[in-house]
Amino acid sequence: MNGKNEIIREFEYFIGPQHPGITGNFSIKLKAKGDVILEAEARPGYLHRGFEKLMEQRHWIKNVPMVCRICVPDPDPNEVLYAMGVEELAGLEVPERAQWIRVMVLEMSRIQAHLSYLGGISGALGLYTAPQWMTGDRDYLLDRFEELTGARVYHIYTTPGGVRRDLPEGFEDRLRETLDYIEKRLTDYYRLIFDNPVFQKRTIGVGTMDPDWAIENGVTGPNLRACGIKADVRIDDPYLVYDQIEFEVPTETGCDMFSRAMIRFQEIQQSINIVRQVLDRMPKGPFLNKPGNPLMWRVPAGDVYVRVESSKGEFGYYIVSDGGVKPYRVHVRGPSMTHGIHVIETLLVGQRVADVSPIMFSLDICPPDIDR
Amino acid sequence: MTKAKPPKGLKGWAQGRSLWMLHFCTGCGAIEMPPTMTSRYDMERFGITPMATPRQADLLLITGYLTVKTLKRVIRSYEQMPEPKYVVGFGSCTVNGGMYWDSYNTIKRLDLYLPIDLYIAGCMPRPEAIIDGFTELIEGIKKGKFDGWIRYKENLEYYKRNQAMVMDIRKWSLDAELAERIWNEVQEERRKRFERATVKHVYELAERIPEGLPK
Amino acid sequence: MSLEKEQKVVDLIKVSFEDAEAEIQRERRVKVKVAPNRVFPLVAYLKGNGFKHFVAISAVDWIRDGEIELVYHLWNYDEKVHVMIKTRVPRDGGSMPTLKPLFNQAETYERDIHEFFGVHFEGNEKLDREFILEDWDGPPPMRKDFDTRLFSAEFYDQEDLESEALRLKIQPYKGHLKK
Amino acid sequence: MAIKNFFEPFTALKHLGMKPHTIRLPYEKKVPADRVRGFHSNDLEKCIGCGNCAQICTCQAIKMVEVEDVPDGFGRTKFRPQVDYGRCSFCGQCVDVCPTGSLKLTDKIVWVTEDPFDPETGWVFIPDNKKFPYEGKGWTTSPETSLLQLERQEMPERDPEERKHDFGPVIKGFTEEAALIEASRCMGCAICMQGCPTGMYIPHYLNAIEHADYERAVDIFFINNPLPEICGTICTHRCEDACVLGIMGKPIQIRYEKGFAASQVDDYRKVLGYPEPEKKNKKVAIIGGGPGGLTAAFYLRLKGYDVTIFEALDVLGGMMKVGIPRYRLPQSVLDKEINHIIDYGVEVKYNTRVGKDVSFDELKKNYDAIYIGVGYHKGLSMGIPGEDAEGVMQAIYFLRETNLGRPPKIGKKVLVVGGGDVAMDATRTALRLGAEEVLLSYRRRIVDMPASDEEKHEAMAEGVKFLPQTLPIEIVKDEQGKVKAVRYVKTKMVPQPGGKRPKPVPIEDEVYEWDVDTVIYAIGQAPDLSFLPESWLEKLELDSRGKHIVVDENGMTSIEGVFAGGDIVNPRADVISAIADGRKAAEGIHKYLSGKE
Repeated sequence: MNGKNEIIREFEYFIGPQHPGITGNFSIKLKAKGDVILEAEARPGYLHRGFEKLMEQRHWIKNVPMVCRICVPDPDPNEVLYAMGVEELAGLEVPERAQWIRVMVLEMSRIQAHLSYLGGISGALGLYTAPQWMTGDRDYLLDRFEELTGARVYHIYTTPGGVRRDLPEGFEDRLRETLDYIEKRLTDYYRLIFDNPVFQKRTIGVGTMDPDWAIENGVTGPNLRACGIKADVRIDDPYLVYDQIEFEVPTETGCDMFSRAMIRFQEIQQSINIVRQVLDRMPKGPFLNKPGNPLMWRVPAGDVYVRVESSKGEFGYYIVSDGGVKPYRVHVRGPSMTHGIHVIETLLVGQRVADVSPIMFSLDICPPDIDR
Repeated sequence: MTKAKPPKGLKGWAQGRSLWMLHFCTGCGAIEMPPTMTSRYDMERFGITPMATPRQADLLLITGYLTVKTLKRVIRSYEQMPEPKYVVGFGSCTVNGGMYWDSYNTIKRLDLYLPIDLYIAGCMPRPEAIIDGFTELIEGIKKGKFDGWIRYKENLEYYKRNQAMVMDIRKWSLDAELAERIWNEVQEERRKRFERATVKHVYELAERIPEGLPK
Repeated sequence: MSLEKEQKVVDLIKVSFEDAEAEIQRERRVKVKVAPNRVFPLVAYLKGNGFKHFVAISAVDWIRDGEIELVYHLWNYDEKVHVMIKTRVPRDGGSMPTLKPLFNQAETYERDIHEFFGVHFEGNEKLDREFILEDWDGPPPMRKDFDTRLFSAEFYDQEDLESEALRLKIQPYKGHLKK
Repeated sequence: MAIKNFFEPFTALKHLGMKPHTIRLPYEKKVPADRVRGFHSNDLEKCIGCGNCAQICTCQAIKMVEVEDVPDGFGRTKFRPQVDYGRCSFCGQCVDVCPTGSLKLTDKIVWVTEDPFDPETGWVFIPDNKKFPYEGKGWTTSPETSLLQLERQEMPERDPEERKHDFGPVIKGFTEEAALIEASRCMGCAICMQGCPTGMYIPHYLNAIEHADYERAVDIFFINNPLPEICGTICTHRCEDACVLGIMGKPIQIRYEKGFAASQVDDYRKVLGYPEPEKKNKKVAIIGGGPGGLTAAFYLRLKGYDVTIFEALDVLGGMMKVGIPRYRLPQSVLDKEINHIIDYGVEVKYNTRVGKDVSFDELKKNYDAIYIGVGYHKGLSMGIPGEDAEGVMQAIYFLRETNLGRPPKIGKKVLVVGGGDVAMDATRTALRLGAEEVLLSYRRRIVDMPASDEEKHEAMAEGVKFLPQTLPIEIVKDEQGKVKAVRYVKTKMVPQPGGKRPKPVPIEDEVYEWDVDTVIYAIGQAPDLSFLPESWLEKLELDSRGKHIVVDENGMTSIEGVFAGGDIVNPRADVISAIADGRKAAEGIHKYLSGKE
């Protein structure tokens, strides 16, 4: 104690590195007065494997199994990013069908990521029925992934030049079935979560951020759209065949946890529509334009920045090649690099300790993006 | 001090049927835990539920690679768990480094640092494999087969020495002066290893020039 | 694809930064090479002209040139153009002014680059705090002269099979050249 | 709290009747999908141990380990992949680069152990079909999903109609870009080295070519082959038969790659930069200036011996010069490579046939070692009536005269008898000399013909009529003794017991006739050992059928100090075998002579 008999008002809390409400080990040091947080400091680093260093040790094609493990709840953006970046550097053009398949895989991955997001945020608020429902329903989508790519989570399916295998036969109808089932379930989810007075009381007006502050502080993706700003990489910086697909970008104006959750909820519906459009209009034809011999393929020197709209925000790769058989440098710019560090630190100030975990989940922070 | 023995018979059956899993899933394998815990595969049928604090948990799941930073917290949590306690290693990373075999920040062989009772193969093991692992764990506990924590207590010196090689164990061990002693003993070997490990590497364009030609 | 949006950005930069070499890489991508001390004014200038989204700072260790290249990525939500400002600092002892006054999140990227590349950013007071690596007293790991395979082999005694597997298995290959 | 929220929970009653979607593992089994990536299974017979999977594995989980009870032989090794599941990430890329498709990922995904380091039941083992049997479901490879580059750069050829009238080269040669792409297909598994008789370092020079580093490629050629461009044009490319890419797709054009790389370098001597050898005052005599003799001469000169070649004709090159027509092997290539060898100080005595102009005993006396590389220059004849008619000749004679610039007169309709490469050369040379119609008679089927497939296709394309399963029995002469017609019978194939090649048996009852005016025999050659005096001949050990000389592993015959190589030793009778024998003999002579001091 500090000598004088002053009553200690401020406490230090350590949240994490167990799962305080996010997918992955992450910890926050809080200084709070009683229940109200005065200051927060994010402590990442528990999941640092030195991805970028390891990718410089492997040939171009050998990095394909590696990239999907960067952000595990939403693996496909990483695979598509790496493939698109390498294709752009090497000037390797991708067959039409492969681009449509990639869009389908991206949107399916977004649906399953949002389902686990909604399950997570309601779990953090003590509403345990929702994670049981949503993780269970998400599993149907994982079965479709298992049929298409051979693995539930680590798909290793998109590779530079296209995709590794074509759709198995009978896959479209089973996928449509799953999408109908999830779409039918959405009304149940809405009533379970958004109509729930406890959820509304705990999330409306909590963890709000000001739209201009959000743009300037690098908030991207659904978190930005929750502040009324219509910014979506699929429309701003179109890639693959998104410019041939009609879909709206839902926006909310609440800028708080409720609207962030609502954005994800509506995006599930949009993604289901996109996947249906893709299934209707997918052309026949080759699905892979083989790159060179995996042990000798040299990508011409150059650098490129590619970005994709992942379920957590704008995911970008900056790939540099010096003309060798291995990448010279790959910089992974995850969306949580801003959400997880100084956005959460500013957002938590003034909130109550019990809201730390739900707020972190509402921003959908994925610590492996920060640590790589 | 009588030699600790794993529970058997009725006590073992009771212990096996109500394992509480410490909610500390390391590495990228944690993504397969929610489906196993929730309605689709539902491991609560076996009485296994997540538990927030190590004080009430008796099953520690290492579900993937361990960075040095996480290893420190895992060891502290493990040492705080009451006995009998069990550790299950998931996936390739806990056995021989897995995909990150050449990373400078992840530990490669988990059983140098913690006594692992059971390994589940896969990268990442699927819920079917996890549930199969749990049923085998429950059978084993009933028969009193798993005595990892006893191994840890008896060879504490061995484990602490290995841990000290990769991390500063003084702040992260229950037994402080043992940690202090081993930490000082190991400094010399650790510094030598570090020197050998950080020799400057000359970069040349990544080419694949084959060797094996006769001179 | 008409490139006049990108050309407009290039002209925007050229008008008040003659020394910057701006070129269009492809649609929606503009590359600018500029001296280290000109980065702060250029970013401030672009921020005033609609480039509100500070995407990231990337660092590339060009060990053969003895320089570390810092790439500042900016995105314009209205014009939908991505600008990559490239600058080079010496590998050892290189330092840059922090961009924290312009964009808060620049601080995070600078801490990341400082920890992994060893570039100093004046004005960033969180620089010496541990960010991702804990108790790491080796060299900044992302530099090219740090060999992670050697480290993994020596520190964690991991066998590096690649040199053996990738070596072309020629003479003598035991059961190989028996005629 | 609105009234609606009060009644909300009762809507959950609709789930009452539904079946829960919980999969009651382990009692209920979850059926994995068809394309699941589980544990490995490898068909140890089908696997050839090329090591591609070990090279592609990003986690270094696969290591090639030698296994005892697996088939060995041409195009395979005894190495099998050993997988370490403490590393594997189940990405399936090892399956995608497997050239035979023997390595698969099964749909087995459950494996729990207490001790993965146990040598028997541990996680490091050689996958076979017993531990995790493959039952139709899992991750397999196929030509279009394989990571291997299975298509190859076809060699552009001149149009058959245009090329059959002149002796210009048939192939147009690779462009640099095509050569680099073709060379980049090589996975570096080095199985092709088994196929090459002289064991050239093929993956190394393909790697050099892929980097457009032709000097390094030439250095690698000359380790064991001093005639790279010749081999790059006419080799029988057994290395391509062993190439793993040929199993699912097309093998790499190793022969044409070698030819292309060698053609890019004009001055070999400057590139090789061999130092002046220190003189050894020993003399070696080489009988016959064919590929074997030239190779031995080159490597012996490099070792410092004084070498003299005794050539019966007035040109060097042996079968390469007189046997192979100019459209297959241009004269410029011959001159370049032979002159390069000669100007290392090899002394050549033209028009000196051993046994006539100089005796073998003289050589035995004044030279410390002798290399016999005379090759097969005597053609066999069928021994059917009417053979002595005018217009009947041996293919060897016909080709030699044409190649030496004095083509013998042939009629309008030519019949060639035989099925080997020499027969192919004879037919196409006859076409080029103006024959309107060329027939080829062969007693077995087309598929049994020993000629290479390319030769057959090119001959057919140029209009040669193939008449398989025909056997000439008599040549009909007209009054002036010239050939008028050939009577022949058809044969039927009778399968032999014990899996030997089926034998063609003539069908006697029906006799047919072709009216041709020239007949060329190309039914094989025999050795011409007449230069050896009787006293040496019976000391020389020949093989059972008396057609080949027996040599030990150093290339030494039964006569001490006398070495031999090429067609008279090697039953395979192609240029690369002669070069290999020449190389081996050079080492043998060097060991023999340095041993004798």
